[in-house]
Amino acid sequence: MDVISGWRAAPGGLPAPTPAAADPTELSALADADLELLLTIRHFELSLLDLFGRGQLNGTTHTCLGQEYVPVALRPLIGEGDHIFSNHRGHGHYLARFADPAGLLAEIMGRQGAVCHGVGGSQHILRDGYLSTGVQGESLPVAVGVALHLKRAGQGRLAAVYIGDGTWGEGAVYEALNVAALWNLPVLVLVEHNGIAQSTATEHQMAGTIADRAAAFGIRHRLVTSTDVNVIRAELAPRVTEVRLTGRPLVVEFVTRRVGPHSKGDDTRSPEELRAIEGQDWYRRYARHHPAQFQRLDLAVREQLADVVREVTARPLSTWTEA
Amino acid sequence: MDVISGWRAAPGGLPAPTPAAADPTELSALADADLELLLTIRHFELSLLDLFGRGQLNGTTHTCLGQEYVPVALRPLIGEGDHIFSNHRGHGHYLARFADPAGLLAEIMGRQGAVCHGVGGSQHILRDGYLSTGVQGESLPVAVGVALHLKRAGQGRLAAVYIGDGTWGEGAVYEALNVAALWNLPVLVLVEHNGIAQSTATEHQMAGTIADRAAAFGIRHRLVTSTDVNVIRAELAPRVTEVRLTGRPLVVEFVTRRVGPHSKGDDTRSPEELRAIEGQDWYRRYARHHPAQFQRLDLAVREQLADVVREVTARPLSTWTEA
Amino acid sequence: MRVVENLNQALRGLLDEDPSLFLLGEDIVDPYGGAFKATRGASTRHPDRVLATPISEGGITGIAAGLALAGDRAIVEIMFGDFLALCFDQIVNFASKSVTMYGRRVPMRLVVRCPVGGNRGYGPTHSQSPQKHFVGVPNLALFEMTPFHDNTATFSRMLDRGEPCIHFEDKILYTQRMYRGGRVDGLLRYDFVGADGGTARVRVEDPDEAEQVVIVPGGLANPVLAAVRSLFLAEERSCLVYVPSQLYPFDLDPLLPSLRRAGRVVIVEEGTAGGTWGADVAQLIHQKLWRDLRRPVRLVHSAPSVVPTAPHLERGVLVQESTIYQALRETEDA
Amino acid sequence: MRVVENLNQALRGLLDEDPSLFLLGEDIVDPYGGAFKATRGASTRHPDRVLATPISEGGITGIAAGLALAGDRAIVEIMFGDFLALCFDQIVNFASKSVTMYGRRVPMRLVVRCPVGGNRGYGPTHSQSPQKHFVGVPNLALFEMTPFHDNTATFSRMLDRGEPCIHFEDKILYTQRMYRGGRVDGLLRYDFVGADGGTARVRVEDPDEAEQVVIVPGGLANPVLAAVRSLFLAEERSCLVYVPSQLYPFDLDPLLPSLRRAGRVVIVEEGTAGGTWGADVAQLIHQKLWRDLRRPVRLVHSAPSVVPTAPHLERGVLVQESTIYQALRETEDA
Ligand SMILES: Cc1ncc(C[n+]2csc(CCOP(=O)(O)OP(=O)(O)O)c2C)c(N)n1
Ligand SMILES: Cc1ncc(C[n+]2csc(CCOP(=O)(O)OP(=O)(O)O)c2C)c(N)n1
Ligand SMILES: [Mg+2]
Ligand SMILES: [Mg+2]
Repeated sequence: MDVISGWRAAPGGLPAPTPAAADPTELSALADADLELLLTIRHFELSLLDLFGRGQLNGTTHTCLGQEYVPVALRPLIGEGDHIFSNHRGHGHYLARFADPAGLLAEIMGRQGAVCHGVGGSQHILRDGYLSTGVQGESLPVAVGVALHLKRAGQGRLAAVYIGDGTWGEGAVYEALNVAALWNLPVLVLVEHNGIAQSTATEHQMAGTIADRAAAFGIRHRLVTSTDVNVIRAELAPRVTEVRLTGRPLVVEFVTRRVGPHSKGDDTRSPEELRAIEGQDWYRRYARHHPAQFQRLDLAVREQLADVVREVTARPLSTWTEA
Repeated sequence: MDVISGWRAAPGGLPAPTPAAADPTELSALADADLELLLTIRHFELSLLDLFGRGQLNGTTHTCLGQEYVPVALRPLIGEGDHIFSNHRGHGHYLARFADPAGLLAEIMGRQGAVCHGVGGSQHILRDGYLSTGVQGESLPVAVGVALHLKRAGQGRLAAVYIGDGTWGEGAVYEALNVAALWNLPVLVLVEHNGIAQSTATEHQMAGTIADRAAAFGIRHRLVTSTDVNVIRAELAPRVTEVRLTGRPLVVEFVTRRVGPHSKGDDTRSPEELRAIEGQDWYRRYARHHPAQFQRLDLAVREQLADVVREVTARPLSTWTEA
Repeated sequence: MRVVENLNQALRGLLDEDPSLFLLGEDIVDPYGGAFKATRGASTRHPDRVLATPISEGGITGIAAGLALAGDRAIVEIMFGDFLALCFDQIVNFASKSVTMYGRRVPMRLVVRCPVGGNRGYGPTHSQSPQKHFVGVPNLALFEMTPFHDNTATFSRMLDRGEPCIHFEDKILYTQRMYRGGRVDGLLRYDFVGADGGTARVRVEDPDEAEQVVIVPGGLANPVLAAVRSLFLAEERSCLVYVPSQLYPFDLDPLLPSLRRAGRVVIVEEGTAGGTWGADVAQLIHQKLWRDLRRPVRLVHSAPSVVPTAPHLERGVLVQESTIYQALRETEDA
Repeated sequence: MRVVENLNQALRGLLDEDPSLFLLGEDIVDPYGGAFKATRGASTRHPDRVLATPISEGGITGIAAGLALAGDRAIVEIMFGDFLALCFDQIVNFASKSVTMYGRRVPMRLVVRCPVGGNRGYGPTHSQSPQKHFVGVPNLALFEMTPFHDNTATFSRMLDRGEPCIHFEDKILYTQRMYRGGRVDGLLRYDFVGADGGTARVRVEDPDEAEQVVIVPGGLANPVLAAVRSLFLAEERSCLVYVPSQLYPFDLDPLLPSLRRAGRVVIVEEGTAGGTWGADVAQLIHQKLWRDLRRPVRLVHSAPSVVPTAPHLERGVLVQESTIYQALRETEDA
């Protein structure tokens, strides 16, 4: 097991979050484009919670507050020819790939211009090689099938699959890993280990570690504890290339934190725990470390998103013809 | 990973069987009762194949030829209060628990006195704490549930589950191991790793090793390569006691060989491979090492079984009232 | 009292009374108390028997079956009925089969309960009505929560059967109120018919006057009642409504006299078209009442489609009160 | 030619012709060639596209869905139809839903094929007829192998639909012969009706003379034909038999004129009682032909029971030729 820059995850659960004051590592300065993307995801998610609060959204949605940096770091490493399988907490994954907040918001609100005409909603999105669906674990075998196709095409493309720590409860994950390893398929498993599944802490749902679960199938595993986009990107780039060249699977485990609720208003973690987690949030830390750039872009992105919300909200309802 | 007396299993598959000539270890002398049980299972299975050959059985059946010593070694280690979950290749497991060839044969032949009135047949048996069923992997979660019950009862009883190497393909296995480890339940997983699943060699169906799959959940693993009942028993006794005392799961992996076909007449292994495997068969080896005892009991058991076959075949058909 | 509160009381009461009863499911322990809060408070009182599990629907159903096999009783909460798909093998091939496939009766006291249905904007994988897929499994009984049936009685009945049961719970119904005392409102009265009072009978006036009979599981009982009410107020046409607690095996006998009298039957359900529960009940009715029916049993169900997320699209697919009203209004016989 | 040989030719031919077609399943490669030998020879010719998998029914169905999603075509063999229970989620919640739940049509060229049915003494978990559990899934089509339908045509049709399909294959039928040239034997002739010649029509004499019509999937076609033959020889009573290749969605239209003429319909299937495919077809018929029927559609199916292992018990549960004969003989209308 390789560890990128930072502490090791404890078996099963995560270590208790470090209090804000500690702010262990300074986040490096990001290119404007990266910071903009990070902020776009952040303000997209905040807008959703706000819309829910104002009774303008129905159904449910899962925001990725606190985890935005994962897809942003991966963005240049995963190309257009690659497939991405996302999950219920997928807005960041989508925005990092398509930079299309209006299309996604329209999907969530069921308005004209919705990526999937409002049929799929927040967690069922298909666009080019990007797919999400709402049943945990179900897409891992599917990704293996896509990887089999890609391997045969022989152009070094891969199938990346995002899953959470809780999703390792599903048997489908293991059936898929076994075949990916047996058949040497270019599957890149991206684990967002945020220490919780809905309301259940990882130590109450996972025995052993994700590293050992990869090892069980002879699959390489890489632990990422950094929240720094530049650091993560630099360290993962050669690993992802290796997946392309060898056509073999890799599990990357991101130790991360869910800053917001599971969906909306359903966070049962203690105020202290939440405060500690907020102290680790890249958003606050980056604001402190790089105030000038942050304030300039944060304001701009807020305004952009506010415009998107206004514009999409004013659209007529989506239409669905191809049932 | 602990290894009991013998060579280590290669990742995934088994090493090629040693040719008969080598006959690496001398089998120790067994108590008459143990040898009798071994031979009972052997001749029971041979009788079945014979009955099939003569068109007297229908349906299908899976004999445990070559693997008889596993349940015989475990017999005194698993008590009446323990639960046993068997699988499709379960005649040896049943006979080691109940010494009831007539009841089992009647079940397979659908005659009066059948353990399950002929409804279940070869692979669906329930008697006291013993259960088998025909869907691979399905009984592992069930065993975890039983272990939860037993742990709460607090009398040191356990749930033992037999599975083959191929059955590690099923996701249910991992869902069960995770919970068994998380909740510290007395589940004893008995893996009969015979290097093959139906027609598929283990290296074509399993990536990594069983040891690492247990480790993935923080579950202890014990490799048994010996085929000597006394040796296995002595070495496993403290381990099984530990499961009772700690109430925690254990995976025991028996490296073994399927001497016969998967069911009947469906063996696609090469003649050389089969010859080598036969050379490792405890039956032939024990006959060579302990000829006097062997011949005495072998003959007696053959006759007993022939009587059972005659007697059961003559019985009227089973009746089923409690549907 | 809201229906989910009645359910919650039932679960807690049963746990209090029976030390061999377990409750398993994802996120069911306090303070979360389950995605729909049905189990709130249960784990605090019974931490050793109310267990939050990993995300392993198939596995936990198997674990519950193991408890049942060992003589305990178990209730499993599957967070969304859609995920019953992951338990299909354990329910159909293990738990149900074990009752009879070993040649003698093996009691399996196991209930799998799950929220079902749409109109919540949860999307195609969180809005289904999977009842139909489980109809006709030997030794598996299907129940559905209703605003009439006290859940304590229903769960006792299910656990006492000695056969696995699935309890379907409409998500919208959770938040609606339980009916009590024989009155739905100023207009509609109800009582119970059948063994164990298994089926609620709701009517405007004298049941013998009803020109048609509606059979509807609990999930759509309220929209049906609303449609029946409107039809009566608008046209003084009177329907008799049956709301069974047990969907399968379905006990038609207590309903026969009134079906025969009316000669017109409508079955309403939320499941999408094709192979529905209603088609199976219709088959029973056609066999038994062939000469008495004025027209074939009419089925009202959702379109043959995935359930879309956006509310305006979802309404177009799922049975609505207006769909039911239209169906009840159509008078002409075949 | 035996039916399994025709199937084998079909699979091999399709693999030869289409370099994007994959075949996945347990133990399907040579020399074993699958538990029922349907895939024999396929892997030798196409080792890179005919792949033996681990024992992971759910997983390999998902993998096949992934291939389909990427634009390939895939056929999965599930060794026994009973194990479809393990693929329920991938089939129902992923592969089928993907066709429409993303708001536009996504072709999913995927066939799951599996042996089904009993009378082989394989016992309760290896003998089921699980068709009914998959009826009414949006964008999932169900087919059943018959001794009339060339499997090359059927598989092409399924793969061209762009929707997942399940192909049910009766185990007994594998070893029986394919019919060719419009004749079953000296007595029974057949032709095809419907789009793509989807349904075989078998009769003794002039189809217009038939006093009743039997609809039967391929698995029980031969027992039905035997019963029809006996009934004709014993009593000169004539039946018309329809054997559809596609079970769901079911195309009733081509059958309507003859159903109307006869006014008596029997649907025969091996599935156990309750929520059967036949009940759904009966509902269609009752809606469309209410005034023309002399009696309700009669369903012939197995008992509501697990399928026991011992042959004498199994016969008591499963539909037999004699059961069918009895049903066809009963003349009195309702
Ligand atoms: C099969 C299945 N079971 C349960 C759910 C309900 N559910 C949605 S998200 C979630 C928690 C997932 O946890 P994790 O994988 O850690 O991802 P996170 O939410 O933390 O990002 C659950 C239980 C589901 N969507 N699918
Ligand atoms: C879910 C399921 N899939 C497939 C089968 C068919 N099957 C029966 S035994 C077997 C091989 C099992 O291999 P293994 O676990 O190694 O046990 P062994 O036969 O070697 O004892 C298979 C594929 C089954 N019974 N259940
Ligand atoms: Mg998580
Ligand atoms: Mg094996």
